[in-house]
Amino acid sequence: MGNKLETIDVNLYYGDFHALKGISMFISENSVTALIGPSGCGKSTYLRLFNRMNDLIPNTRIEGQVLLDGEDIYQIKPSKIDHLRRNVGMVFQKPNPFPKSIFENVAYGLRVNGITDKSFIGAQVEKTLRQAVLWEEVKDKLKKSAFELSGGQQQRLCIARALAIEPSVILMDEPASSLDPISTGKIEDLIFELKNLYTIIVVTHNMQQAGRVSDYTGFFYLGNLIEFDKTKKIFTNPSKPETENYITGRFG
Amino acid sequence: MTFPESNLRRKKLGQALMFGLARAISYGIVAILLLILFFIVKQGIGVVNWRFLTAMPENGMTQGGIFPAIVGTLYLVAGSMLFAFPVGVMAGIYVNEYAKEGPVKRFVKMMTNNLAGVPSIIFGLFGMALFVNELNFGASILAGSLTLGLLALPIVIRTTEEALKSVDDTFRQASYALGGSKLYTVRKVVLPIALPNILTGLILAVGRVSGETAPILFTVAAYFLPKLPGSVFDQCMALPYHLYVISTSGTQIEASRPMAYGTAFVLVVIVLIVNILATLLRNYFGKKVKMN
Amino acid sequence: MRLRRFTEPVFESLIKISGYSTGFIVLLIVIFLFKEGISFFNLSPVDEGSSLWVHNSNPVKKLTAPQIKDIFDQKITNWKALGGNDQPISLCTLDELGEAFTEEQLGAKFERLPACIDSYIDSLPGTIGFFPDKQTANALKNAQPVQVDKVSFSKFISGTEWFPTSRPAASMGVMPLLLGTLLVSFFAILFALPLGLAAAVYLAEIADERVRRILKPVIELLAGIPSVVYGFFGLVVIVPLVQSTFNLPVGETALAGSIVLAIMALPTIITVSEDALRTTPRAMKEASLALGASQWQTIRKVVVPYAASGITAAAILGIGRAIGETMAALMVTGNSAIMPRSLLQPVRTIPATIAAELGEAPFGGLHFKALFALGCILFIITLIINFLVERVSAKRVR
Amino acid sequence: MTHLQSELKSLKGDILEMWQLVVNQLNKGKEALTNFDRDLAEEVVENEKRVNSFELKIDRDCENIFALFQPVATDLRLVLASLKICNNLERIGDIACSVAEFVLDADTDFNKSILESTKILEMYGVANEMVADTLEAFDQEDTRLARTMFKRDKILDQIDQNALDRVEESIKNHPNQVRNSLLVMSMIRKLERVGDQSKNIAEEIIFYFEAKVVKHKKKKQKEGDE
Repeated sequence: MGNKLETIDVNLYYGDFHALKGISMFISENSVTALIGPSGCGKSTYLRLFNRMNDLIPNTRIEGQVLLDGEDIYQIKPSKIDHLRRNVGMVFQKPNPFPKSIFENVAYGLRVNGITDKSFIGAQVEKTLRQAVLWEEVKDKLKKSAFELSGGQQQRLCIARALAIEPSVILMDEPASSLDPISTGKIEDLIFELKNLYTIIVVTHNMQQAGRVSDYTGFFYLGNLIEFDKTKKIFTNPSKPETENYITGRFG
Repeated sequence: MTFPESNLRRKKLGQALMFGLARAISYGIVAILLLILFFIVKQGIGVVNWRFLTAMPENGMTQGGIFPAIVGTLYLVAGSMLFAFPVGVMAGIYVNEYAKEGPVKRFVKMMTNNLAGVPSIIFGLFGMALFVNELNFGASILAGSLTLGLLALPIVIRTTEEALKSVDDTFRQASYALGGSKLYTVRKVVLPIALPNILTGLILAVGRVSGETAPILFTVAAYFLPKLPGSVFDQCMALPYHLYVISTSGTQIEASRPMAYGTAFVLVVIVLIVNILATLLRNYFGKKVKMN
Repeated sequence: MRLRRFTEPVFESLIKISGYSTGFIVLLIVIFLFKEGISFFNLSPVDEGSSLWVHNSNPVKKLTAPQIKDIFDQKITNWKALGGNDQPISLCTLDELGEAFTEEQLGAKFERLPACIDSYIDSLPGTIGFFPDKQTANALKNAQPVQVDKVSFSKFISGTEWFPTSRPAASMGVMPLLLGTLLVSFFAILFALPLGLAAAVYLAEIADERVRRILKPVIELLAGIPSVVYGFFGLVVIVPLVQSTFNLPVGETALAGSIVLAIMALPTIITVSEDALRTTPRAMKEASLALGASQWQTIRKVVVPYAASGITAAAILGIGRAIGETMAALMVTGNSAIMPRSLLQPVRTIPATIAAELGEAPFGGLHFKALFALGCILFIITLIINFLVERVSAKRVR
Repeated sequence: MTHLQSELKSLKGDILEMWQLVVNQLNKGKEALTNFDRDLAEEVVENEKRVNSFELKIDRDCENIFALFQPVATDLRLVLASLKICNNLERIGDIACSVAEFVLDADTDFNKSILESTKILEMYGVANEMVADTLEAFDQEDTRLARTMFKRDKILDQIDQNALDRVEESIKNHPNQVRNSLLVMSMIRKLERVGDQSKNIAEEIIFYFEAKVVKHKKKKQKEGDE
C-alpha cells in the first residue's frame, strides 16, 4: 500500500485565524482514515484541502504541500481544479441530493463532465447504485424525486453520486451524523466495503464510528494534528495524553 | 474513466459567456433604473425653486407652483397613517402574539396577503363605493385617507409581524416568569424592542402611500383647486395625481411639461428620502440589536 | 392595578378586532364590488327609460346591442342583413320628428307627439325609432317595441366591443380589455423575467459581496418609485422612442406599456428570485462543485432548479403586479379599446379603463356598474394569482 | 455481514480453534499416560506454547472489539464469555501440560494396576469428555449439554476424594512404584481442576446464550428445570 495522499507542513488561515497548524500526514491507498476531534479543531478544514473546497471561502490562505499521487494539487492550473475534483469525490454531513430524480442525481457527475453516451450513463448509474447497496431499493423508482427517499437512502444515493465518476479518493464529512443508528450502521458497513476500491478519509464527531470503520485515525485539536496512528493503537493505547483524554471523554 | 475534452472546453467557455452576460444584464438593469432617476432629476431640478414649492398653480397649471398638491399629499399621508398605523400594529400584535397556530391564524395571514395583492385601482373603486357613496363622505380627504389607509394596512401588518417575530422568545418568557400579563409583556417588553423595525415599516408605508394615484382618483383628488383644504370633508390636490393630470389630460400639455418634470422630481425626492431613511434606520438598529 | 384589570380586556379585544380587520376589509371589498358588479347583469343596454320601436309588419323583433349600434352608425342599412324583409332601414329620433312635423302638429306641449310618432312609423315600414318612454307613453298602434337582449354574463365576457357610452345601446364586451391587459402583462413578464432572473443569479451567486451590497439596495429603492413616475417617464421617453423606432403614427402602444411594466416588475422579480436562489443550501452547491461541475453548471442544474418554486412565485407575482398596474398602463398604452392585433397598436387594460372612465360614468348607471364588473374580474384575477403564489411557495422543497 | 459481525466471527473461530487444541492436548496427554509415550508427552508440553499464544491473541482481539466496536447485548456477552472461556481454556491447557510433564517425570512405565485402582484413566476420560462437550455445547448452542457439567464434575470430585486412600494402598502394594504413585496423585489433583474449569466454561456458555448468571447459585437452579 503506497501513500495515496500526503500533506507536508500544511498551514491554513481564514483571514487572521490560523485554522491548520503545520499538519504533516500521509494516507495510504485503499485504507480508511478517520479524522476525529472536537468541533472547530480543523478536521473538516483538513478534509477539504484534498478537493480544494476551501478555495470557495474568501480570504483563505494555504501554505505547504498537499500531494495526491505525488503531485502538489495546489500547484495545478486553476482550470484543472475540475479535474482534481473528479478524482476526489466528496460526501457531506447531511444528505444533500439535488432536486432531481434518483437517476439524474447519480448521472449528474457524468453529465457535467461532458459524457453524453446514454447507454454508458445508464450502466454506470446501475453499477454505482449497486456499489452503494441501494440498487435493490430504488431500481423500480429511478425516475422518482430523490427527496422521496429516506435520510439513510439519500445519503447512500449521495455516496453513489460520488462514486459514479470513479474517483480514487472519497472524502466524507461526518457522513452519518444526521442519520438514525440503523442507517448509520448501513453507511458504516458501506464504507468498510468500499475501501477495497477507494482511498477513504472520513471526518467524524463520533469516536466509536472512527473505531468501527477506520484503519488509521488522526486526532485533531485546535488546528494541530495531535496524534496519527493505527486506529487500534489510538483506541487501546494512545501515545498522547490529549488523545487519551479525548477518547475517554475526560476532555477539557 | 475518460472524459471528452472537447465537451469540457465548451463547459469552460459557456461559463465565461454566461457570467459575462449575467453581469452585463445586471449592470444594465441598474443603469436603466438609475437613468430614470437621473432623467427626472436632470429635467426637474431646474424647475424646482422656492416659489415652485410654495405657490398655487396658475395659468391652466402651466405656471406657478404645486403648493396645494404638496399639502394635500401630506394631509393624505398623515390621515392614512392615522388609520393604518394603530390598526396595523394591533393586527400585527394579534397575528404574532395572540393568534394560535391553526386555521384562524392561517386565514388572517392569507387575508393579509390577499389584501396586499389587491391592485390599487380596486381600492379606488372600493373607496368610492364605501366611503364616498355609502357613508356619504363625498370625495374628501377623509374618504381618500381611509382608502389609502386600507392600502397601507397590509404593509404595516407584515412589517410589524416580522419585527415582533424577530424578538427573541426569552424576553417574553422572562417577563412571564416575573408575573407580567400577556398584554403587559407585549407593551413593555416586546414592543419597545421591536419598535425600530415597526417604525421602518411605517416609513415604508408612508413612501408607498405618498406615491399612490389610483386609489385617490375618485375618492379625493381634485383636478385643479388653487386653495388649501379647510376640513377633512374637502377635496384636495395630491402630487401623484397632479403629475398624472398635467402630463396627460391638461389643456396645454406641452406648456405644462416643465411643471410635470418639477412635480415628478419632488415626488421622487420625497419617496427616495423616505426609503433611504427606512434603510438607514433598519441598518442602524439592526446593528445595535446584533451588538447586544 | 384595578384600572389595569379594566383596560386590559378592552385593549385585548381591540387587538383581536384589528387582527380580523384585513379579513373584514376583504369581505367588504367583495360585497361592495360584487353588489354593483352583479347588478350590472340583466340590465338592458338601452338607456334607462327609453325604448326602440319598429313597424308592426317588421318581422325583426329582437336585436342585440352591437346590431343596434351598427344600425345607428349606419353600417347596417337593410333589414335583410338582420333576417328581415328586403327594405332599407331608416332611423327616427326626436330630431327627425322635429323636421317631419310642424310645431302645431306636435302640439304646444308635445301632447300629440305619440300620435305623430305612430303615423311617422306607419308611413315608413322600414323605420326604427328611438324615443324616451315619456314621449311614446307606450301607446303606439302601428309600432311594436323591439326586444333588446339583456346584458348577460357570457356576452359581457365574450363581447369584442367596448363602447360603453354609445347610444342608443351601449356595447360592453370585456374581451378587448382583457386581451389588452393580458397582452401587455404577458410581454412585460416576457421581457422582465429573463433579465430579472439573470440579475438575480448574478446577485445571488456570481457577484462578490461588495458589489452586491451596492446593487441590491439600489434595486430595492427603485421598487419604491411611484407608478405614476414610471408612467410619466414612459410617456416622455419610451413612447417617443417606440414611435420613432417603428415609425408609427402614435407611440402609445402595447409595446410601450409592456416595456414600462417590465421595468416596474424588475425589482419585484429580482428580489423575490434572489431570495429564493439564496435558500439553496451551501452543501448542495458544494456537492455539485465536488463532482467537477463548473460554477455555471452548478447554477443552471442545481441552484435554479432548487429555487424553481420561488422563481415561479416571483414570475406570478410579477404578472399580478403588471395586470393590476393602473397609472403607468393608463399613461402609455394609448387607451384604445379595440381587440389587440399587434404589439404596435394602442390597447387598453382593465385597470386603465376603470381609472379613465369611472370619473365620467353617471353614478349608479349602466356604465358605472359595468366598470365595477370590470373591477370584479380584476379582483378575481388577483385572488387567483395570490392563491397560486401561496401554493407555489408552499411547495418549496425543504 | 457487518464489520462487527465479521470480527466476532473470527473471534469465535479463534476460540473454537483454541478449544480444539486444548481437547487434543488432553487426549494426547491421556494417551501418553496410558502407553507411557514420552514423545507424545513431549509434544503436549511443546504445544502448550500454542495454547498460550492463542490466549494472547484472543485477549487482544477482545480488547480491540471493546475499544473499537462497543458491542452490546448478545455481542457483548459473546466477547465477555470468550474472554473468560479463553482464560479457563488456557488453564486447562496448563493442566494438560503439567500432566504431560508428570508423565515425563516418571522413570518407569506406570503399573497398569495403579492406573486402574486409582481410577485415574477413568477420571482422565471423563475430564476430556467434559471439555470436548463444552466445546460442542458452545458450538451447537446446546445449553442442556452445558448444564450436564455440574453433575459430571461430581464424578471427578468423587475420584479425587478417594484418591488419597487409593494411592496409599497402591504404594503399599507396589513399593517399587512409589514415585509413580505420587505422580498419579499429583495428576488426579490437577485433573480435578479440569472439572471446575469446565463448570466455569459451562456457566459462561449459559450466560452467553441465555443471558442468565448461574454462578454461585444453588445446585437446582444451576441444573435448570429439566
